[in-house]
This record gives sequence, structure tokens and C-alpha cells, in this order.
Amino acid sequence: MGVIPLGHYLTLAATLFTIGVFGIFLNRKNVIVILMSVELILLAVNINFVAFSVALGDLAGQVFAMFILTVAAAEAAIGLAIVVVYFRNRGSIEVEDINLMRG
Amino acid sequence: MSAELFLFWLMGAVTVASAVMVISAKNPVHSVLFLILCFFNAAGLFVLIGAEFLAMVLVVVYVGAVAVLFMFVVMMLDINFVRLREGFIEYLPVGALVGLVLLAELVLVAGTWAMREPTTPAAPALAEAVDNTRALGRLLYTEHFLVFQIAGLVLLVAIVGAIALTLRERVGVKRQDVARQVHRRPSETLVLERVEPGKGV
Amino acid sequence: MLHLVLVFSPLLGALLAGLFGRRLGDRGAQLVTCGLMVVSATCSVIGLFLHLGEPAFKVPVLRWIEVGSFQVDWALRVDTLSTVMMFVVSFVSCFIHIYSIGYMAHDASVPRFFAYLSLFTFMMLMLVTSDNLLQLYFGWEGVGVASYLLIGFWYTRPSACAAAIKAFIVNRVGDFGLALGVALCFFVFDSIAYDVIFAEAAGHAGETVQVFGLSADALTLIALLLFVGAMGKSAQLGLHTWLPDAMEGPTPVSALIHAATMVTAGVFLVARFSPVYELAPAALAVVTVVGASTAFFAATVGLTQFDIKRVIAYSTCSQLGYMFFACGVGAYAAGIFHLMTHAFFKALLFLGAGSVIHAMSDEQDMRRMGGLADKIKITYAMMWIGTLALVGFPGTAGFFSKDAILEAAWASHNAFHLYAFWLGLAAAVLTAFYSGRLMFLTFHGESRADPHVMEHVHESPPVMTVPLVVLAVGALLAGWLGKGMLDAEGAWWAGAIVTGPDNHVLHAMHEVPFLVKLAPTLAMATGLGLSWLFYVKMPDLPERVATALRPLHTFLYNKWYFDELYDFLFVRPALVLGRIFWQGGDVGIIDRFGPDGVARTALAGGARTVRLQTGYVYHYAFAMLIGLVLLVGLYLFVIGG
Amino acid sequence: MSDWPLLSLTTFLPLVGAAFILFIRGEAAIVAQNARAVALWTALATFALSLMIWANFDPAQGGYQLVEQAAWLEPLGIRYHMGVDGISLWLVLLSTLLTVLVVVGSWYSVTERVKEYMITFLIMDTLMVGTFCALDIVLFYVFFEGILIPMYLIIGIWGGPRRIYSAFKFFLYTLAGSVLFLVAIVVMAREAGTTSIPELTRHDFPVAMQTWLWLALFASFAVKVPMWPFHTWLPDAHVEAPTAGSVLLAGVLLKLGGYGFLRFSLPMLPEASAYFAPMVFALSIVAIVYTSLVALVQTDMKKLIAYSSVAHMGIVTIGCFTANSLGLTGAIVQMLSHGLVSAALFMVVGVVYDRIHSREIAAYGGLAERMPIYATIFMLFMLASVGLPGTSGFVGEILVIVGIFGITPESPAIPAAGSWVALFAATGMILGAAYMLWLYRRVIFGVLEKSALAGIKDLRPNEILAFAPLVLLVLLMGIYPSLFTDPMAASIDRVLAEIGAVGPGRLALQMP
Amino acid sequence: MPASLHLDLVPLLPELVLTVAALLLLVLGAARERVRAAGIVAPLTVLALLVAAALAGVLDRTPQTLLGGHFRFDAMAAFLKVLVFLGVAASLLLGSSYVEDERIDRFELPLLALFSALGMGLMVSAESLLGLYMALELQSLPLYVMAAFQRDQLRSTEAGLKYFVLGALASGMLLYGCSLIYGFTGTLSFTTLAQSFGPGSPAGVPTGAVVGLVFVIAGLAFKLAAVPFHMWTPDVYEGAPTSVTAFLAAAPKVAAVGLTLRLLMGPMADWVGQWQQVVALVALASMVLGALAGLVQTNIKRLMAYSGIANVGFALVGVAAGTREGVEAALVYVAIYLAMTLGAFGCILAMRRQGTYVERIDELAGLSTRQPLLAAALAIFMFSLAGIPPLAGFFGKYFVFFAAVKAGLVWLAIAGVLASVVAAYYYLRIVKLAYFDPPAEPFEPPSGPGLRLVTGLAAILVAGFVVLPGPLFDAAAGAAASLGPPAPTAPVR
Repeated sequence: MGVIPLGHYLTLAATLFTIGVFGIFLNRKNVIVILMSVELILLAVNINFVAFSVALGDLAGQVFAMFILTVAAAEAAIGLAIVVVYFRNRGSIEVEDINLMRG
Repeated sequence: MSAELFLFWLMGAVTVASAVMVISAKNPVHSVLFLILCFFNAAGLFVLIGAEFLAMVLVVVYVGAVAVLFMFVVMMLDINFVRLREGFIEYLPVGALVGLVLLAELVLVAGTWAMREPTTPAAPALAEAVDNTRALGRLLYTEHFLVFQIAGLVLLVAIVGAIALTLRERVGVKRQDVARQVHRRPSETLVLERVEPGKGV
Repeated sequence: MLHLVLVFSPLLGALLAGLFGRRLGDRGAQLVTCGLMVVSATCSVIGLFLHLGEPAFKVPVLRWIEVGSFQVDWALRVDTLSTVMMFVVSFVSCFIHIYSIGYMAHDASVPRFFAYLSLFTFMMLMLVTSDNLLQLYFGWEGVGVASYLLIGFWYTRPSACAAAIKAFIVNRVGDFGLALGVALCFFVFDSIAYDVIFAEAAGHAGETVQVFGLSADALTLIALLLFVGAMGKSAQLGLHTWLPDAMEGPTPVSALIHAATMVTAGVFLVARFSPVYELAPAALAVVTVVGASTAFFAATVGLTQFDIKRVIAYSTCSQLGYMFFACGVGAYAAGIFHLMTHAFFKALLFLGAGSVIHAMSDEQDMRRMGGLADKIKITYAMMWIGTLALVGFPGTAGFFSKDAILEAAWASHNAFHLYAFWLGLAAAVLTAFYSGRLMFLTFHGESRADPHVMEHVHESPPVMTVPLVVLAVGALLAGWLGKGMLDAEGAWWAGAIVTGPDNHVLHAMHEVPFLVKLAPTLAMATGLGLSWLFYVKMPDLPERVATALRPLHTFLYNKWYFDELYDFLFVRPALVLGRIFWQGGDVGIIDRFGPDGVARTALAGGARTVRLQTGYVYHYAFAMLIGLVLLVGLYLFVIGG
Repeated sequence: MSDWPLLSLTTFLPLVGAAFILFIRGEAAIVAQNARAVALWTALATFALSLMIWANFDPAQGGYQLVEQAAWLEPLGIRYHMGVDGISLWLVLLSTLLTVLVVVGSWYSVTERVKEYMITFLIMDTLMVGTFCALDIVLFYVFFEGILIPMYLIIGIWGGPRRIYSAFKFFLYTLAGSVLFLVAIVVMAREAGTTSIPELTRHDFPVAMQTWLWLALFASFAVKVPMWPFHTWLPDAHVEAPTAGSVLLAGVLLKLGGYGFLRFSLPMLPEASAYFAPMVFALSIVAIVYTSLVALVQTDMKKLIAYSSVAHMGIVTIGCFTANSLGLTGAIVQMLSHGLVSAALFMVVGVVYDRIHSREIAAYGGLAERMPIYATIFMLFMLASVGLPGTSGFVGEILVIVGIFGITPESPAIPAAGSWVALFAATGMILGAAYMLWLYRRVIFGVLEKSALAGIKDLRPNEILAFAPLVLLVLLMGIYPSLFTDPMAASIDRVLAEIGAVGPGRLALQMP
Repeated sequence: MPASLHLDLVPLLPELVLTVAALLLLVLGAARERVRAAGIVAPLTVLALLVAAALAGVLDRTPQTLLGGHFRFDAMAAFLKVLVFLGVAASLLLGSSYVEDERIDRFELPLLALFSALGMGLMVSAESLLGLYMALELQSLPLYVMAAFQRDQLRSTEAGLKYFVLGALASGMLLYGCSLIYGFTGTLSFTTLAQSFGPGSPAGVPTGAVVGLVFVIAGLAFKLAAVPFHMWTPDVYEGAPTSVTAFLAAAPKVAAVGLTLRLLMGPMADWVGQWQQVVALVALASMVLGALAGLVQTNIKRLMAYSGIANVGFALVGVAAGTREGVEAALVYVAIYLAMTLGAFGCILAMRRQGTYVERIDELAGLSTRQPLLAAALAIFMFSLAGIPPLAGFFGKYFVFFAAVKAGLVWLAIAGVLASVVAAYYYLRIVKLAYFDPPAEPFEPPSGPGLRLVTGLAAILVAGFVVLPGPLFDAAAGAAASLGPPAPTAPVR
């Protein structure tokens, strides 16, 4: 890893994670942005894993990151499918509109 | 400041900035584009740290597949982006506070990291100084083989799920049915008419 | 065996008449109960001959309550005192049963009446033969219930029902004291058997106990608590209010229960506990004062009443006062003697009054009577015998006993003996006056009744008059026969009544000044004379006196406002409190802040919780994030610290 | 016969009957008739079995008898452990007897959902008997709490107009108390390492822990008894419950509280019991006076009797905490007596309710004319309720009063507490007489004027049959209570020995 | 290669059966005409699950780590697998007539359930963070789809959307936690974790790892529907097709509790002091919120959601105890919960009126006169959920509180019992409607033999549990015992 301290990577990942979380609960526009926020969170996690993996000299972290990528792809597919069927019913994917059920 | 560090700062800054734009851009299409930028930079960071294979996968899988999928859906759904984020400002203070506390906590924790004695002997792959991709491949198909299979199942589920949700057999749509084509016989479809010349059909 | 038959045959009669009344019919029920009463009375007379002056013995019947040292059995205690009491109860009851055959002939539920009457007799016999305080308590409450049933016999009359309830509840106030007395007795003696208590009483003299937050002399407190019971049953001042109202019951009931027997139970109790009372002078003083006050108070009220039975009732009340202060001054024998004579003449008076009422078609107001002397001669004669005995005409039963009481009061060393003497003497004047008034208003002068009623006035059938005659004979002779009770040495009682070594009242009473001996007779003469003056000679005088002394008259006529006072002090507050506790306490506070309040709070909490569930994804995510931050913070800053 | 698992047979026989009823099919009327018959025979057989328990019971022994043990929840150290002593024996008999009477009494009056009705009551029977026989505290709790289910259904299905409020109040209120008991059970089980009642009794709990355990137990039992101020569920539950429900509620369920005090609070937590006894006395006194006064102004017959129950159970709680043989015997006798008398009184109300469908006192008056037998029976129970000597009500009351009177204070802070308690307890006699007589007078006495009452009929044979045993027992218990107290004596001595304060009336009212 | 590649697939048999079945059925379903495929796929799925459950039940329970040490088969895994597979099979049987009526009887539904069951089976076997994550995702992804399966219904798709979004967030948290644990301890393997940080190890617990653990707990709490990560539950329960709700409410919870136990009581068992209060707090919040929020519900599915939240709180009380008894208690609790929930949903799925399924609680009025047996079963489940003895629910609660008290968490036990009293109100309300209220319009008789079988069986189990509670307790004890120090095999680094 050379000259870049682990802390840098961890902080970067934490920032991305926070931004991703922000994206989820501050978003009022549309759901797809939320899905993208999820991708940001997963990216943050991946950065963490890779950084740790290198710092520890242990490849398991990178393997984990790879699986995360795989699952994230699957997740994105399913998420988008759900968004599509929702849109077909509602004609909108604005987050504000998604509150038929409450209480 | 070494070149690596400079690159880290550069790409890290772009990553964060584009991430912020992903969640704040008015146009979802822009969001997707910023997401792609973000991933590219992250891939760069991966290369910087020596994880080439992951960097490649990130670009291929994410930029090549996922982001494009996002873009496709965004375009397909034709979402209007006139309404702006009223709630965004309203909730920003509280949200920012909680977010910052979270960030602070995470950074605080990150600061406590210390290199400890390896709990297990270093993996042979690394010890033999094989390149990153090869090492990963070895691990993947040995120790993590079962998990790898499960990953396959996860993808299969994604396929089945996405199809189950979105596939519609619409009536009135002409589609190719190979079996029917093959089984067609001339007698069913072909009518030979004797046409008298000069009269037309 | 004799005593078992004596005591239980009335119970048998009651059960037969009560359970099989409809099958037996009126006549059958009468026969069964009266027959068994005759058996009982006969036994009591035999008992009189067998056991007077004999030492006490016990007839065991059945185990009752046995818990640890609290050993109480059903048993009959036979000694001179209980023999006398059994005789009085059985004998009077027997004749009243017979009288009732006539008096109640036209009633709709004869078997019920006789069942109650016999039940009462049984309970009374259990009371007087009790061997321990608890059995006494059984009889005590038993007669109370029988009395309640009989007062409320005509249950369709609201006034009868009210009177019955009043009688029971006021009696319960007394019983409350008695129950505590029982408890205290057990506490002090570790037993409530008479044998033990009487034997050990001397040993506990002067002992103090810590109860009710004060240290009191044990025996005095026991005596006082028992006396509270006695006051209730014997209608002493304060707890007397039920007795006049009890006249709502049929007249034989008044005669038996509210004159001859039950109301004297209190006197019996004090006499029975003479071994204890003798060691508790303070209690005796209280008994004296209460007794004397009652004697005077009831007599004053008797002056103004117009209901013939009520007058006699107040008279009873007054005479009970005499008996009590007799006991109070230490002359228990005189008290019991008066009890016996009173039983005869007061029963006679009541039955006579019953006969009058019967004759007057159920009219009880003396203002609508008068001039009956000629129409119902036997009754008239018998009533006069009773009246003379009551006022203490020389030679009659009352003369002996009342004189003895007043002499004892004079001679006693009790601190309040003179208070008792003078009030007793005044009461004697008043007794004579109201008794004369009763006789004159009822039998003499012009008739003030509806002529239509007067036409139907007739003498009662023999079944009613014969008991009158028998009781009249008793009223005349009982004094002579019972004089022995006043034996100066107390030997006649064979230990059934104990007088302390310092108590010489029975001896001293024979040596009082002559004027004291003469005083009761003078008082009687004065009273009778005045009443003759008021009601025969100058019939307009009562009205004038009443007008002149209007406030006093009103005060007396309203019975010193005791009912109103109690209503104000107890009944209303109880009802008001009940309502406050119910609507205010239970509903307003306990439920409101207890179960209902908690339920409301929970539901409100639920509603508030649910409001968090807005339906917006970002709120949900935010909640998760806050949770995460909090949990991490909790670990970092609290646990991990 | 003595080798048979008598207690288990008695406990679970009603379930068998209930299962039989469950499978009755066919036309509604025939189903109802068969259900009644099966229920009656089952209840009778159960009662007969419980008599066998009595027959096999050795009154000289103070310990638990006819003990049965079997593996049940071994991993938690909980065993199926049954047994009776002189205290529970009578409560078992009371439960089985009242079940019979309830079935007989509702023979004609219940016409809806007869099948379910009978099943519910048979299940109740099982649970009641089981509660009193259980010698494992968890097993006890299972039965104890299980009773809530059938009772909830009884009130809710066959109850009056406000039945739903009442059923919920009953259920949740008692549940809230009981769950704290459950926590206490868990703590005790952990502390002592056993859930067997005899072993828990032998265990010495630390004094500081006893305080909390005692309070938790108190929360449950005080609600069950019920003690003031936890009594408000009772009037509601009683008023709305059907007659049979009220009978079992008053007759057996309230006893669970007193039984709990006797079985758990006192012997297991003696120091805490001594410490809290003054509070119990105070609450009991308040209960007696307060609820008697409230009863005085009631206009609803069942409510009046319900409030009187609270007052009477106040005597029981006083008796329990006197911790001497008089008080304990008195408390148990009072429980039994109240079980009979209040059950009978609710049946008495039920009789006229079935005919007129009103519980308002004002709706009645002058019944004596038309219903002489009824009036007589009512009179007897009314008198027993006010504690007339010669009836069962008296024995318990006087024993408790005498028992509490004897308590000498050793702490100067509470001078002569015992006599004051006795004094106030005795005021209950006066107030009790007042409200009961007043009730009787307004219902039975007077002129029968109300047109609704014109055609009212006296008791039916089945009703007389239901009352007869109660009449006999009330008198028997009043006249010859030794029959009942003798078998208790040894057991009560055992309990006293467990408390550690043998001898009459010498409990130290002191801070442990 | 080292011994880690030792290929003993026997302990994996249940999962293999399910995988093969899933693949075959997928082909079968795809090959046949859509609607008719479901008629064959669904029963075969149930059959496969039953076979898997049977296999899990009979396999040798000696603890054994599998393939690279990511999974482990032991008594605990066997116990939970049997429960999970049976639970999934039962919920499929329950829903069989519902899916027909609602026209969602496509073959993908049972197939997705099968995949999810496979995920659950792996979850309760997880022995590394990676295994945990993959199993969790394999379980979750089909659930998102199933929730949105009624794709023409707005409610269903909204449910799916909410579930998915929040689920993704939760798995993000979980992953972040995993990364922290990995980074601060250097290993993914539970076995190594337990060895390195167990008793006697010189290394103290790194703060970062515990923070990571808190993140993981948060992620798992989402799957458990524990407060404050429960927010999705009511909406998803309401919106998802009822048969899916029944599925969601039953087996996944068991699997999630199993996974939580595996993680916390396996490698983290010695860190009890670090996480106990976190779990206790979550348990408390769940019990209280579940009790309170349920009070005002009008939709029975939502009510069951809050009931589920409260019940998870109770199960977590056992987890919070952090002792072997706590594990046993939690296992017993979830086993009983499974039966109660399946039964309750069986009743809900049995109530049809004029072809539509009843969801409003008010509509239950008078059920007992129209459908006495159904009402009786419903009452049994409700009383059991309320924890009233002698029904099974009581024993679960008792054991959980016993464990908590033994671990010194008396306050948690007291709070728990009080919450259970509050919650009792809404269970009682259902009984009240069914029994006390006058009947409304008649119900149609419950359809489907599967539904009747499962509901009836559940009712018998719940009501009859009191007779023979021993076996379940013994099994749970065996399962809990297997959580001890794992057999030393080649671990993942």
C-alpha cells in the first residue's frame, strides 16, 4: 500500500458511506437515486474491505469485496425490476408518493 | 507529498464530489453519469492500492452493466424532474447532524486501528508473490468455492425474480414461435388458386 | 337429658313448623309448637325443683370450634341462675305461644309465626344455658335474628321492615362490643369458657393490657365491652332506639321478646359475669350511671306517647335501667329478681294491650280509645294487676323487686349509687304517672273511638284470656316466691352469682332508713294520684300543661331526638360516604387513574407510536440511521467508555 | 385405590368430559341436551373423585399427601408435582362441588351455545383443581393463569351488556398482577435452584430479596383476592358475568389470592410478610370499611354482593397475616364459607335474573309473597353472609377477630395494632348487616306491586337441587366446623412452623 | 491444497437437495405452460423441503465445518434447519389456495421460496462473515421479489419497494460492520475469531470490531424486524400478498434469530459484556413498541407485524442473556413462535368472505358462530401469543425470562412481562371479535386441505405442548450445547 495510510482509505469509505446514507433519507425525488445511494454504500464497503485486505496482507477481504460486487449487481437488477413494476402501477416513482400504507 | 498520495487525494476528492452530485443532481440522468464517474475514480483508487482485479471488475460490472442498467431504466420510465426537493432543505439540519455524528463515529473508530500480529499464517498465494488476479482466482476456486456457487445462485435468483416481476405476455404482440414455424405444413397455410388470366384474383 | 329436651324441643317445633308448615296446616303448626313448648316449660319447672341451689354442672352436646387453645364446645351450663332463667323463658314463652293461637288466628301465615316464635325460644334458651362466651354469642345473635324476623313478620308494611332492620343493626352495634369482648377475654384468659374465666378472674385483677392504644385494666375493659353488648340487647340509653320501633311486630312478640325475655339478656349477662364485674368497679360505675339514666330517660318519654304499646315499650326500657343499676350497685340478685317479676307483669301488660288492640280492631292509639272498662272486663282487670305490679303497689311482685333495687342503690358503696337512687325514685314517680295515664286513657272516661269500632269491641277468647290470668297470678305471687333470691348471704345462688368480699350490699340494703324504704311507695302514690288528677278529674289539664311546657313536651314527645341525631350522625354520613367512595373513590380515582387510566395511556402511547410510522421510506431509513448512531454511541461512550 | 393417581384423575377427568362434548354433533337441541348431561355426569364424577381424595386423606399428617411426581420440564428443573394438604383439600372439594352446582343451576337458564358453555366450565374445573393440587410453582402458575382464558370467555360470551369492558378489565388487570408473580417465580427458581413448592418453602431467601419478591407476589394475589385498592375489576366482572361465572369467580377464583398468600407469601417469605403485615392489615381494614360503605349505596344486586365479597375477603387477608393458628384457620374457613355463601348469593340473584332479566334492586320487591322457598333460602344465605353464629360465615370471622386481637406488638411504633385491626374488622359486621338486610328488604319484603313480577314463579326443582348442598354445608360448617378444621390443623401447624412463629398470636410486627 | 478442500458433502445434503430441486423445478417450470407449471412446482417444492428437513433431522450432528470453513453443521444448525424448512413448507401449504384465488399462482413463487429457504438453511449454518452475508442475501433477494409478487397491485409493489430499499440499506450497514470486524481482527472466520478473542487470549477486544459488531447487529435487527430497524415490517406485511406475509413472518425470523445466535454466541460469546446492553436495549424497545403500536391497528396483517416485532423482542431477551440458557430459551421461543405464527396466518388465510380475503380486524366479528373450529384455533393462537398458560407461548416466555433473570437482567424481564400484558390487549381483542360480537355476514368455509392441515396441526401443537414439552427443550438444549468451542479445522483467514 506504500505511502497512503490506511486511515485515508477508511475515512474516504466512511465519507462515502455517510453520503450514501444521506442519499437514502434526504432524497425526495425518485427511487432510482436511492438505489444509486445503495450502490455508493456498497462502494464504501468495498473500499474498506480492499484497504483492510491490503493492510492486513490477507486476500480474503478482496474476495469478500468481489462477492459484494456480484451481489450488488443482482440486487440492482431486482431493485430496478421492482421499481419498474411499481412505476407501472403508480405512474410515478417519486419517493413522496410511496406512502399508501402507514400507521 | 508523493505521487501516490497526490493521486489518492485527487481521485478521492473526485469520488466524494461525484458521490455528492449523485444524490443531489436534479436530473436522474446526471446522477447516473456522476455515479459512473464515481466508480471510475474508485477503480483508480483500487489500482493505487494494488487491487487490480477488483478495479477491473468494478469497471466492467458496474460501469458496464449496472450503471447502464440504471441509465436504461431512468430513460425508460421517463421521469419528470420538475418537482424539486422541498423536503431536502427542511430535513437537512437534523439529517446533517445525524450524518455528521455517524461520520465522526466512523472516523473515530477508524483511528483506533492498529496493525496486529497476523492471526493466521499469511496466505500462500501472497507469500509466493503471485499477482493479484491469480491469487484471487486461486482463493476463489478453493476455499471460497462454495460461496462462489452461492453467488451463482444469487444471480440466478436475480434473473428469476426480475423476470417474474417484469415479464408480461401481452396479447396482440407478434412474436416468433420456432416450434410453430417448424411445424407448419404447406397444406395449412398455402392455398393454391387457379387464376384465370385477365381476371385478377 | 332433661335439659336437652328443655332446650331443643322448641328448636324441633320451629323446624317442624317452618319446614313442613304448609303440610301441617295452621292448626298442626300451632299444636306442634305449643305442645313442644309445654314440654319445655314442664321441664323447666321440674328443673326449678331439681337444680335450685345446686352447684353448676355441664351437659355436653357437640364439639364446635377447636383451634389451638380456642376450644369451644356446644354445652349447656346448669346452675341456679340458668335454671331461673330457663324457667322464666320457657314458662312465659309457653303461655305466649298459647295466647298467640288466639291472637294470630286470622293471620295468613300462622306456621311461619310459630316457627319464628319457637326458634326465638330456642335461641334464648341457648343464650341462658351457654357454657362459654361464644355460645352466649350464638344465642345472643340468634335471638337478634328471631327478633328481626318477628318484628318484620308483616313484611308488607314498610314500617315493620324498617323497624326490623333497625333492631338488627342497633343490636349488631352491641354485638360488635360483645365480639371484641370475646376476643379480649381470650386474649387475657386464653380461653372463653366460663369455668376458666370465673376461676381465673381474681388472678387477673388489676392486670393491665395494651389494647386500642391505651393501657387499660384488663377486667374493666372486658366488663365494659361486654356491657356494650348488653346495652344493645337491653336497649339502654344510646342503643335503645330500636325497642320502641320494634312494636311493629305482633303483640305477642312484644310481650315475649321485647319485654319478658330477650331484652333482659343484657341483665343476665352482667349477672352471669358478676365474678368479673365484681373485680371491675369502674365498669360497675358505668353500668350504674347508664342504667339509672335509662330508667329516668325512658320514663320521661313514656309520659308523652300515645301508642299504647310504645308506652309499655318505654316502660320496659325504663325497668331495664332499674335492673342494670341494681347490678351496677352490686345487687345482682335484685336485678335478676326484678327481671323475673318484670317478666311476668310486663308480659301481662303487653298481652293485655294486645287484647285491647285485638278488641279495638287493631287500633293502637290511646287517643282513640277510652271507656273500654265495661266492654272487656277480664282484660281490664288483668291490666290493672299488671299496672299495679309495675308501679310497685305493695304486695305485688314489682313492689318487692323495685323496693329492693332502690334500697340497694341507697345502701351501696358504688360511687354513683345516690345518682341511681334519686333518678330511680324520680323514674318511679313517672312510671306510676304514665302507667296510670295509660289505664285511664284506655279504659276510663268517654270513648273517643269511632262508634263503628266500638260496636265490635268484644272480649278476647279464652285461649287469650287464660294466659292473661296465669301471668297475672305470676305478677301477684312472683314477689313472694322469689324473695329468697335476696338472701343477704347470697347462698341461695349457690355460687351462680358471685359477690366480692367487700360487697355487702345485699346485707346493707335490709338496714336502710325507713324513709328510704317508704320512698318507692310514696313515689308510686304520687304518680298514680297525679295521673288520676290529669286524666280523670281534669281531662283538659294535660293539654294546658303541654302548652305551657311546649318545648319540653316536644322534646320528650320526639324521644329526645335520638333517632334524628343518629340519622344525622351515622346513617346519612354512611350513605354519603358510600356514594363518595363509590363514585369518587372507585370510579373517580381508582379506576380513572388505575386500570382505565393505564389503558388510556397505553392506547394514547400506541397512537403516538403509530404516528411515527409515516409510510415514507426516508423516514424509515432515518429511523434506522438514528438507531444505528445511538447504538454505536451507546457502545462507544457508555459501555466501551 | 390409594395407588391410583387420584389427584391427576380428579384434575383431568373434566377435560375428558369436555373432549366428549366437543365431539357431540347433530341437531342443536339434542346437542345441548347431551352436552348438559355429559357435563353433569363428568362434574359429578369429578366431585366423587375429590371425595375420594378426602377419604384417602390422613388428617393427622401436616405434610402434602397423595403426592404424585413425574418428569415434565426437566431441562428447567420443573416437575409435574401434585399433592394436597389440609388447606388445599377443601379448596379442591369446593371447586368440584361448585362446578356440579353450576352445571345443575344453568340447566335451563343457558340456552345459547350450550356445548361451548359446558366445555368452558369443565375446563375451568380442571384448572381450578389443578391450581390447588400443584406442588410445583410453575405448574401452579400454569393452572392459575390458565383460568383467565375460560373466565374471559365466560364473561365475554355469556355476560351482560357491558361484558366486553368487564372481560377485558378482568383479564388484563389480573394478568398485570400475575406477570409480576411470574417474574418472582423466575427469581425464586433461580435463587433456590428449584421450583418445587416444598423445597422453596425450605429455602431461606435473603431478606432484601424477600421484600421485592413479596411485593411481586402481592401484586398478583392482592388483585386476585381482591384487596383495596385493586378491587375495581371485581364489581364489573361480577355484574357482567353470567350467574355461573359469578359463582365460580366469587366461589373459587377469589380464593386463589388467599391461597397464594398462605402457600407462597407467608411460608416462603416470612420476614417480608412480617414486615408488610401492617400494610396488609391497613389495606384490609380499608377494604372492609370502604367497600361496605360502597355496598350500602349500590342499586345493582350483583354489584352489592361483589362489593361485599371484597369486604369479606378483607377478613381473609387479615387472617392470613396474623400468622397464628386462629387467624389462619379463620382465614381458610372464611374462604370456604365465602366460597359457599357468595356463590349461593350469586345463584340467588341469578334465579330472579333468569326470570325478570334485571339486576336492579329497584325492579324487585315483595318476592316473599310469590317465592317463599326462594325467600327462605335467600334469608339463610343473607344471614350467613352477615356472619350469623351457627352459619359458616361466623366461624371464620370470629376466629380471625380473636386471632388478630391476640397479636401483641413488639414494636412501640405500632401500639396495639392487633386490637385496632380487630375493631375495624368488627365494624364490618355492622355495615355488612346494614347492606345485606337492606338488600333483602328491598327485594323480598314489601308489597309485590311491579307488574313484571306478577307471574314470577318460585324455584324450579333443579334450582332447589343446586341450592340444597350449599344450605346444608353452610349450616354444617357453622354448627360443626370441626369437621373441616380438624384436617386443617396439622397442615396449619406445618405452615406456622414454616413461618417460624408457632403459638397463638405472637407474631412480631417488626422490621426483620 | 490444504485440508480445507476436503470435500465431504454429506452435512450439506439438505442444501444440495434444495439446490438440485430448485434447478430442476426451474427448468420444469420454464418448460411448461406458466399456469399449469405452478400446480406441479408448488407441491414438489414442499416435497423437497420436507425431504431436506428430514435429512437435516437425521444427519450426524457432530460439529463439522464445511468447505472452506464458511459454514458449519452441528446440532444447532440441524435444529434450526428442521424448523426453517418445515416453516417454509408449511407457509407454502398455507398459501396454496390464496395464490390461486389471487391469481398469483405462477411457478416462480414457490421457486423463489425455495431459494430463500436455501438461504435460510445456509444462514443458520454460517460460520464466517462471508458465509453469513451470502446466505443472508440469498435469503433476502427472493423475499423482495415475493413481496412485490402481486405486481398489478400497488400495495404489493409498494411493499416490495420499501422492503427492498430498506433491506439494501440494512445490508449496507451489515457489510460495513463486517468490514470493520474483518479489518480490526484480520479474519472473517467465526472459528478464528472465537480462538483469537476467546477466553485466555491475550488480545483485548478491539473497539473497531465491536463497533462493527454493532453495525452487524443493526443489519440483523432489520432481518429480525427489531426496533428501531423494524419500520418496514408493518407496511410490508400489509402490502405483500397474505401468503407471502405468512412466509415472511415465519421462517425468516427463525433463521435470523439463528444467525444472530450463531454470531453473538459463537465467536462473540466472550464479548458478552460488550454487546449485551445493545441487544437488551433493542429487545426492550421491540417489546414495548410492538405492544403499544399493535393496540391501535385495524388491519390484521399489520397487527401481526407488530406482534412479530414484540415477539422478536422476547426472543432477543434470551439472546441478551448471553448464556447457554439464553440460547436455549431463544431457540425454544422461536420454535414456538413459528407454530403460533403459522397457525395465526392459517386462520387469516382461511377467512374469506364473498371471495375476498378478510383483512380488517372488525370483519372477524362473530366468527365463532359461523366457523367454530376456526375460531377456536384462532383463539388458541391469540392466547398463546399473549403468553397465557397452558398454551405453548407461555413456556417460551417463561424460559426466556428465566434465562434473562439468571443472567441478571431482572429489569428486562419485568419490562418484558409488562409489555406482554399490554400486548395481550390486542390479542384479546381478536378473540373478543371472534367470540363476543354478533355475527356479521357469513364466511366461506376455509379452502384447501393444506391450509386446514397446517392450521390444525399448529393448533394441536400449541395447545398440546403443555403435555409433552420435554422434547423441544431437550432438542434446544442439544442445539445450544453445540455452540461451544468449534472443532479445530482449517479456518479461513
